[in-house]
Amino acid sequence: MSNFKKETKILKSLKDVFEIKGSVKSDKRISIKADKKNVSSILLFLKNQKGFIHLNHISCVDWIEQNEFELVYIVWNPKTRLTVMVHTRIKRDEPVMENIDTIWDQANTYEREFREMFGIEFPGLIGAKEFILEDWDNIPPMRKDFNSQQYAIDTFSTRPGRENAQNVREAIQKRSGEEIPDFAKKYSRD
Amino acid sequence: MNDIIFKIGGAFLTAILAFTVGMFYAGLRRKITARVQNRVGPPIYQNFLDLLKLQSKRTNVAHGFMGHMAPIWIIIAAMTVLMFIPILQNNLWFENLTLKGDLIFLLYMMVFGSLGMALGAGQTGNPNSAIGVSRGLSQMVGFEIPFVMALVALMLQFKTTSIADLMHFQFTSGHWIILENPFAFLAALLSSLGMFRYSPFDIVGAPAELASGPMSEFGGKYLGTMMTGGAVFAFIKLVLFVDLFLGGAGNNSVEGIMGTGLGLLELLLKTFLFYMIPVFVGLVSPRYRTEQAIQFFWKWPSVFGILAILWALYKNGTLL
Amino acid sequence: MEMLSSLLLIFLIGAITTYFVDSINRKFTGIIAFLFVLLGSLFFYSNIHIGDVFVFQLGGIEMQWGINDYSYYFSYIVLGLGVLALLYSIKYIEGKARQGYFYASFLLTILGMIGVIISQDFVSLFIFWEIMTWASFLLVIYNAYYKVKTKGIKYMIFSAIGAYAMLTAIVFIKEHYNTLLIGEAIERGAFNFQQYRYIPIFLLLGFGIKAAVMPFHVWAPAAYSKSPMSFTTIFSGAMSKMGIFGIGLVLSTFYLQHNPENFYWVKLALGWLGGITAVMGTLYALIQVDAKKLLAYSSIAQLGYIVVGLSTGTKLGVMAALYLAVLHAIFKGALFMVAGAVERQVGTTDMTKVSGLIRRMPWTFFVALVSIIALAGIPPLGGFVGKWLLYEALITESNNYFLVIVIFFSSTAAFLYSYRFLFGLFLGQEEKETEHVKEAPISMLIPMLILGIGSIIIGSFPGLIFEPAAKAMQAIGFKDVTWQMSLLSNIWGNTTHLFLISMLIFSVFIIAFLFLTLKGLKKTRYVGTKEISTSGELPKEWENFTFQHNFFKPFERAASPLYHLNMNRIWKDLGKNTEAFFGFFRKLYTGNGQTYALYVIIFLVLLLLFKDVIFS
Amino acid sequence: MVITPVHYIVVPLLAAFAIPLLTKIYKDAARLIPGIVLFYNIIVSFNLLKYVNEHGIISETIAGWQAPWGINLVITPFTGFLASMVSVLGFIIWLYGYRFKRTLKGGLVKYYEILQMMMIAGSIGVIITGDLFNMFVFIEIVGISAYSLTAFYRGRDGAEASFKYLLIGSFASTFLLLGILIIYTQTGTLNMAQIAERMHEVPQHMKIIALIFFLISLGIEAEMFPLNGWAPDAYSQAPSPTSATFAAVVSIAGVYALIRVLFTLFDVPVNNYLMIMGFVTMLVAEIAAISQKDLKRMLAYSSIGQVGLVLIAFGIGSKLAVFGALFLMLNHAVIKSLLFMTGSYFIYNTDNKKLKSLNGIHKRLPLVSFFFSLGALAIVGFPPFAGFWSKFYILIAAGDARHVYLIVGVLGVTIIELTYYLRIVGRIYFAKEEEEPASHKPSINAIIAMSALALFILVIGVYPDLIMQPLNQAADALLNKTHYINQILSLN
Amino acid sequence: MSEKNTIGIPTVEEIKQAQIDFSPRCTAAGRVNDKETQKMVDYILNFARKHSLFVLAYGTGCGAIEIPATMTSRYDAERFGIRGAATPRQADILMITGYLSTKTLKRVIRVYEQMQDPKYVIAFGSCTINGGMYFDSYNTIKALDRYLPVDVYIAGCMPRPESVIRGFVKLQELIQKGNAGNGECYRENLDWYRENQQKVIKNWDFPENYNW
Repeated sequence: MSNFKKETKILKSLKDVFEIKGSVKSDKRISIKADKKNVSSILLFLKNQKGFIHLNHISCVDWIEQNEFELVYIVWNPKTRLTVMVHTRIKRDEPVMENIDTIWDQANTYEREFREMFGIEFPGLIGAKEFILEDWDNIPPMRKDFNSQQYAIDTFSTRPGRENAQNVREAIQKRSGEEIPDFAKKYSRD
Repeated sequence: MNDIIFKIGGAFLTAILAFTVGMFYAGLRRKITARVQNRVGPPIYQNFLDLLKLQSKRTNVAHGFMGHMAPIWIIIAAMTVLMFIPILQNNLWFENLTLKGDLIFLLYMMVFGSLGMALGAGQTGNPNSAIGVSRGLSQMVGFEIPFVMALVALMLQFKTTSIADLMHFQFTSGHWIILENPFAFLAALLSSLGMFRYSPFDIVGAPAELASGPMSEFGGKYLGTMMTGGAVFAFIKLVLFVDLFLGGAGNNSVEGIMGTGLGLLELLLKTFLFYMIPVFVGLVSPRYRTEQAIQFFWKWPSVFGILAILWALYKNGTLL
Repeated sequence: MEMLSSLLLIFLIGAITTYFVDSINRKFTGIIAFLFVLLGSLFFYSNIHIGDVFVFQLGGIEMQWGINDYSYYFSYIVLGLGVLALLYSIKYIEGKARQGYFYASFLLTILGMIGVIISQDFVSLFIFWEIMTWASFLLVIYNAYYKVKTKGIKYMIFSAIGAYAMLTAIVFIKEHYNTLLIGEAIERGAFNFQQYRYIPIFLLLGFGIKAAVMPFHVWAPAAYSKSPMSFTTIFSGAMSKMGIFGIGLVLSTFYLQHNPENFYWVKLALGWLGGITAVMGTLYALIQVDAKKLLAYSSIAQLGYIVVGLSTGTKLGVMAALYLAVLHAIFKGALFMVAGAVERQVGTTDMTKVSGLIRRMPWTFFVALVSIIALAGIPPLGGFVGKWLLYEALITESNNYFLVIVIFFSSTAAFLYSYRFLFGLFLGQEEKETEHVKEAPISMLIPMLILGIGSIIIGSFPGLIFEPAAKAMQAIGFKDVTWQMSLLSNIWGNTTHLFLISMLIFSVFIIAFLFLTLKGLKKTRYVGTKEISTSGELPKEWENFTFQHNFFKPFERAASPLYHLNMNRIWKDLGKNTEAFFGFFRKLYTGNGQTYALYVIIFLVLLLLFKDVIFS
Repeated sequence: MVITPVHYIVVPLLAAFAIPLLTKIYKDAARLIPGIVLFYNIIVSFNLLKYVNEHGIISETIAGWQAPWGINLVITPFTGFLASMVSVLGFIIWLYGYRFKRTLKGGLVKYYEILQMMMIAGSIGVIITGDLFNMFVFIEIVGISAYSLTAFYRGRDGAEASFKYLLIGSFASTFLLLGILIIYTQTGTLNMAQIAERMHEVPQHMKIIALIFFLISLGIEAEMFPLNGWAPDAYSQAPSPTSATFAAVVSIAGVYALIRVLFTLFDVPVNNYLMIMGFVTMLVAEIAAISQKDLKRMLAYSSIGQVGLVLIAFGIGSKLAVFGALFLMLNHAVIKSLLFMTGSYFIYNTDNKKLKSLNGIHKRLPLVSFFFSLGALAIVGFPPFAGFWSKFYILIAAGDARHVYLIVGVLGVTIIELTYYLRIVGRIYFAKEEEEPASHKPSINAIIAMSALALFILVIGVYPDLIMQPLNQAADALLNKTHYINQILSLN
Repeated sequence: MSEKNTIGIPTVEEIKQAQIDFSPRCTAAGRVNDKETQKMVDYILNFARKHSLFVLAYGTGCGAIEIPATMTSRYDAERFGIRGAATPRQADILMITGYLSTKTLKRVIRVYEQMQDPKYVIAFGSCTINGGMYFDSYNTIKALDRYLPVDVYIAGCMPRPESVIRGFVKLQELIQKGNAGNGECYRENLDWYRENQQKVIKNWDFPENYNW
């Protein structure tokens, strides 16, 4: 582990201050798991004290089995070129997360997207209104319990002749008796 | 009485001539552009088809009274100016109502159309129209200055404000004004680039930026009428330049219809050659922004304009 | 003739009556004021004839009032516009406080102007000039918001500089000619130019400030735009013409008639000042966002043309100036009335806040359109005639070739603000706030329409104005002024037949209109201005896409060197420096008794020391 | 001759002593009697003026004491005119101040009225007296009343202003006395006509030193720069009718004394001195006025400026100039009284002397605001108000004398003056302010007084011929020095 | 109605019938002139129309990238009289270049309605035909002719410029025959179209009447 001197140092300093679990994933990549309520202070700490001035990305994962959303904040230090990924989990039942667009302005875009696509609320979000979707009336579309195909069938008219398009390859096979080639199998929908 | 009939008949003939020639020139421009870009391009009568199609549109949308009037202003300006420009020298049919063609009147009347259309464009409520108008008017202030300098130079040099007199001078003396006052010609030529609104001075109606600018709300019969007016105007500008600088046309000794025909041929030749200048400049030029265009006109063309006035005064004997 | 004094008395009584009527019943104030001006005008044109003279003594000074063709010509502007402006005022000022004050000052202003044009001696000229000035000052500050006060003071200071320059000149005229009668002074002929060169210069300064000539124009924009619009009609339309009146008088009497050999430099200076005024006025007009201010700057530019016309000193040029004087009164009067109507009906004339009024106020728009076309000088309306005369004068008679370019630049750039005015107020998308707006009341429309139709008529028949103008020119010493009803001709023999042009335009208009309107009439849909085609977006109710901010930014950028010469800033700096300089003197009064006692002692000592110098 | 000039002196003095007594009997006597006295003065003045204009100079010797020691009173068209003017204005100011501070305790009102009357009477005395020492005495009477009135409010500021006035005033007395002393030692007489007659015998250096003392002392009275430091404080601290009196009466008397001494007594050319000092006075005063934030103080500086213009006019010295100067003195007295009167109503209603508090005051005091605007326009010299004519005549005179720079300078300074006056007019009418009812409506007597002045301004402005004739005669009388000397010497 | 396949794949005829049921083609399409007698005029006007096609430059999807290739030197669509038009007021052809999200559809409908008769729609790429690769997307429509009358479909993902030009030529043929341009049909069957459109576009804020 001597290779990851800088990484370990950062991780240690984080662990000194906050209650987190974390590890050095690989060269220059640190992954930490933090509690929801600590995230903003961790990010502030990283930004102000450790020089992680750049917010690379925020991503959201719907862990429907655990009934949780996972938010990942990826921040970067341009001097040391270290990346810290802050993982946090929030309950699906009450999807509320702390708003950080006061720390990084660009977080606003991500948060508005999550708000619309996952239904996560960020209290105090600037411009918390319709973002990409227009007049959406269903459950947020990126949630895993949203059945996109069914929704499309229900909402948009499907051209006749295309109803069982999913089985077309199989049907052709059945009709003509030819084998599905191996390379094509992995593209098959069933 | 006979005279009046000839005048009216001539007026109609002139209008038809201007329209036809203008439309064909526009088609030619498209063809030439295509050939330069290594394309086949549309047929040269393409503009007639476009016009016919636009006029045969079954529905039209007007945005109110001024919008409805917009093409009318252009037609009025075009026809009135046309009537005041001598097309052929000493020709009963094509001298029109010139009354010697006052230059200051022409200068102001030529603005009539664009200003009227600008008003119509303004009423449509489309912001692009207004932006286009703003750019067009600003650019107009640019190119009018050297043009006026050239005209003032001509007025001073030949002691007249009439186009017919200038034509007559060239007819009798045999010297074209392009040689008598080359600076005036240069100034006028450069400002003519702006007048035609081809590249590099085509920001007014740039389709990609402004959605064709002032015309963005006009379609169907309105757009068609505007195209007509534009074609006539192009012809007017060409004839004006030919009359002023290139000796005019109809300067032959053949009598009757043949003479007229020869004159028209001469006119077509000269106008076509002159027309090629803005066309080819436009083909090889990128687009100026408005302020760059204005500054262009206020630099070299204006210097030529001042030189033209000084030259005129020198020729006149009043300098120093 | 007592007629002249009774004329003034009508206005004076009118002023007093309106002032007191207002405190009794506010409803009738405007009507009474209007009736008084109407009465005055009728009295003027029925009872007063050219050649009337009224001589009397006042304060030991011989005074003479009279009417000649020249002043008769300007009376058309003053009284004609005065009657219309007062008719317009009735509704415009309705509901505002201090109507008596307003109308009394208004009538006093008209009295002052009438006085100026009938004065045939310098003292009464000055007296009426000053009455006109302070009465108009009271109107400039009539609108009770804070900035107006300082603007009014600015107006007053510049007016006072002008008036006092005039007074200085008058004092020296008295010293030189030993008379204060204008006619006598002219008769006594050429004066010693080496010694008295400054007399006409001072007079020109005095009149020029009122005509808003270049370095002294800074009072005008604020004063024009901040006064009540019904007054600005007169202010810009008629009162500025008093400056023109005076300049014409001075040029003809002091130079053209008696010292034509000294005219050259004055002509050059005045011409270029006028030209620069026109350019600066235009440049600043086109960057304004307030329609009133735009018109104010435009007035400055137009006055610049008139000054240029006068400065040529030729028949065509002076004719152009006189013609433009009347024409400017007509169209600028109409335009200020339009701005006032918009202000009254909408509440603001800020072009960034108002747009698309054409459907709400079609008649007002019609007047605005006609007047703007006249202003821009586009045939076949009246403005073209003025421009034509001006150019021809400059090119054919005056030999001031580069000035032509300057003037042309200004008049081309005038298209920009002309369009800006029409577009800003009337075209573009409708504001939601202006949905309730109605057309101006009929008593405001009538004067506007009269003026609008006037500028149409004199476009085809400028001879209607040439006739009195030619007489007026003969009155100030031009011989053999010729004119034709609707034909313009210059000395090179070129002509422009206006009636023919009008008929041609009209017939083409009829044909094109019928063609375009009748073709597909049923299938043509007239839609609102919200339904624009840009990118398929449906504008929300509250949205307004009209392009109003930084309208001519590209032009501004291109012409930025021309915008560096900001007279306003220069005057402001001058004022600041003067104030700082004054501060030093002001500190002499320390408020300390010992210091004052010391002053007494020091003064005593100084007097004793320098007694031989002082008392020898 | 119906009335003798003695009435001028005797009646006010008697009244002054009688007032305290009569107050015991009738409470309002203190306020009424000065009015009666001043009205009587007006009658006397007009009578005398009429007589003088028709029959020539009156010289009255009191108690038979002949020159050189005697007290003699001289009425010429010039002095008669000034005396009438001062009497009329004094009466109008009394009328205006009739209800002045009637809530004050009786004693105070009594003193105020006595002092006020004495100040006016003293000023008349200065004007009509024919010998130098009496002039000194009357100047002292005026001065002492003025010092007391300045401190009338008994505040800190009033006391300070009064003390300054006293300080500078005592300089004036001292130097005046010194000047008189020198003249007396050289000529052996105190009668002005005799002095003038014998002046050419006086050695040049003595003459000039005496002149300098006179210039200093009377310059202080006439508020000439740089001797006028007392004036703004005194004007602004005194009660408003007193301020008006300062402007309309006292400064006139001061200017008269200066002019009389310079024009009649001395044969030294002082024209340039007067013009230059007058211009400097005017310039500095107006510059100081433009930066004032206090209404009365500003009016005070403005008064100084007007006096500067008067001095310029006298400095030009031609007939027309003196005529203009007298006209200007008249106008200045009238208009400045009006301005002080209206200004004091503004101050009552705002409880504040600051200009800022005038914003929109016309809603509360429409008539007073109108009068103030009228006065402001008039004093700047806008036609058709009275102020225009005087300025016009002075300028014409300056033009005839070819003083180009003077004309330009005076008009330039007028622009400064115009700026601050119109700024106030703007404030009064046009800055928005919350409306509150006027706490002190002008009383009827004040309205009458102000209307009279306003009427004068308007009428004279439109038709100046009304007073052309007395002014002309007054100017003649001042300029015609030999006639004056001969007349008085022959009469005595 | 020939053989019916056991695994449920419809025959061509069935598909055609279903297609008509799914989206009835306008029968009143392509009327050039109401007066039948003016054959010659019809011919001339149709000739003009077919040789003067102004394409609205409105790229809805990825297919827009094929348009420049079609227009420029290599394929030179201008020789057919095809040129770009900046605004719907001037345009004849509305070219739907690829998938249409519901959000875009709203704008497309509006643009279509702003165009002036006769007007033509060319749908471009598989997505407009049957949803293409976005068949299960929650946000893109699958069959354009439910919402707008389409004259010519150009299949392919993406169609090459050759195909595009083929489509234009097809349209020209239709125009000459008088079978193209469904603006009036759209107006007549507006209720049907509106119903479909409103099903997709939730917050319907178009003006009530067909007024442009």
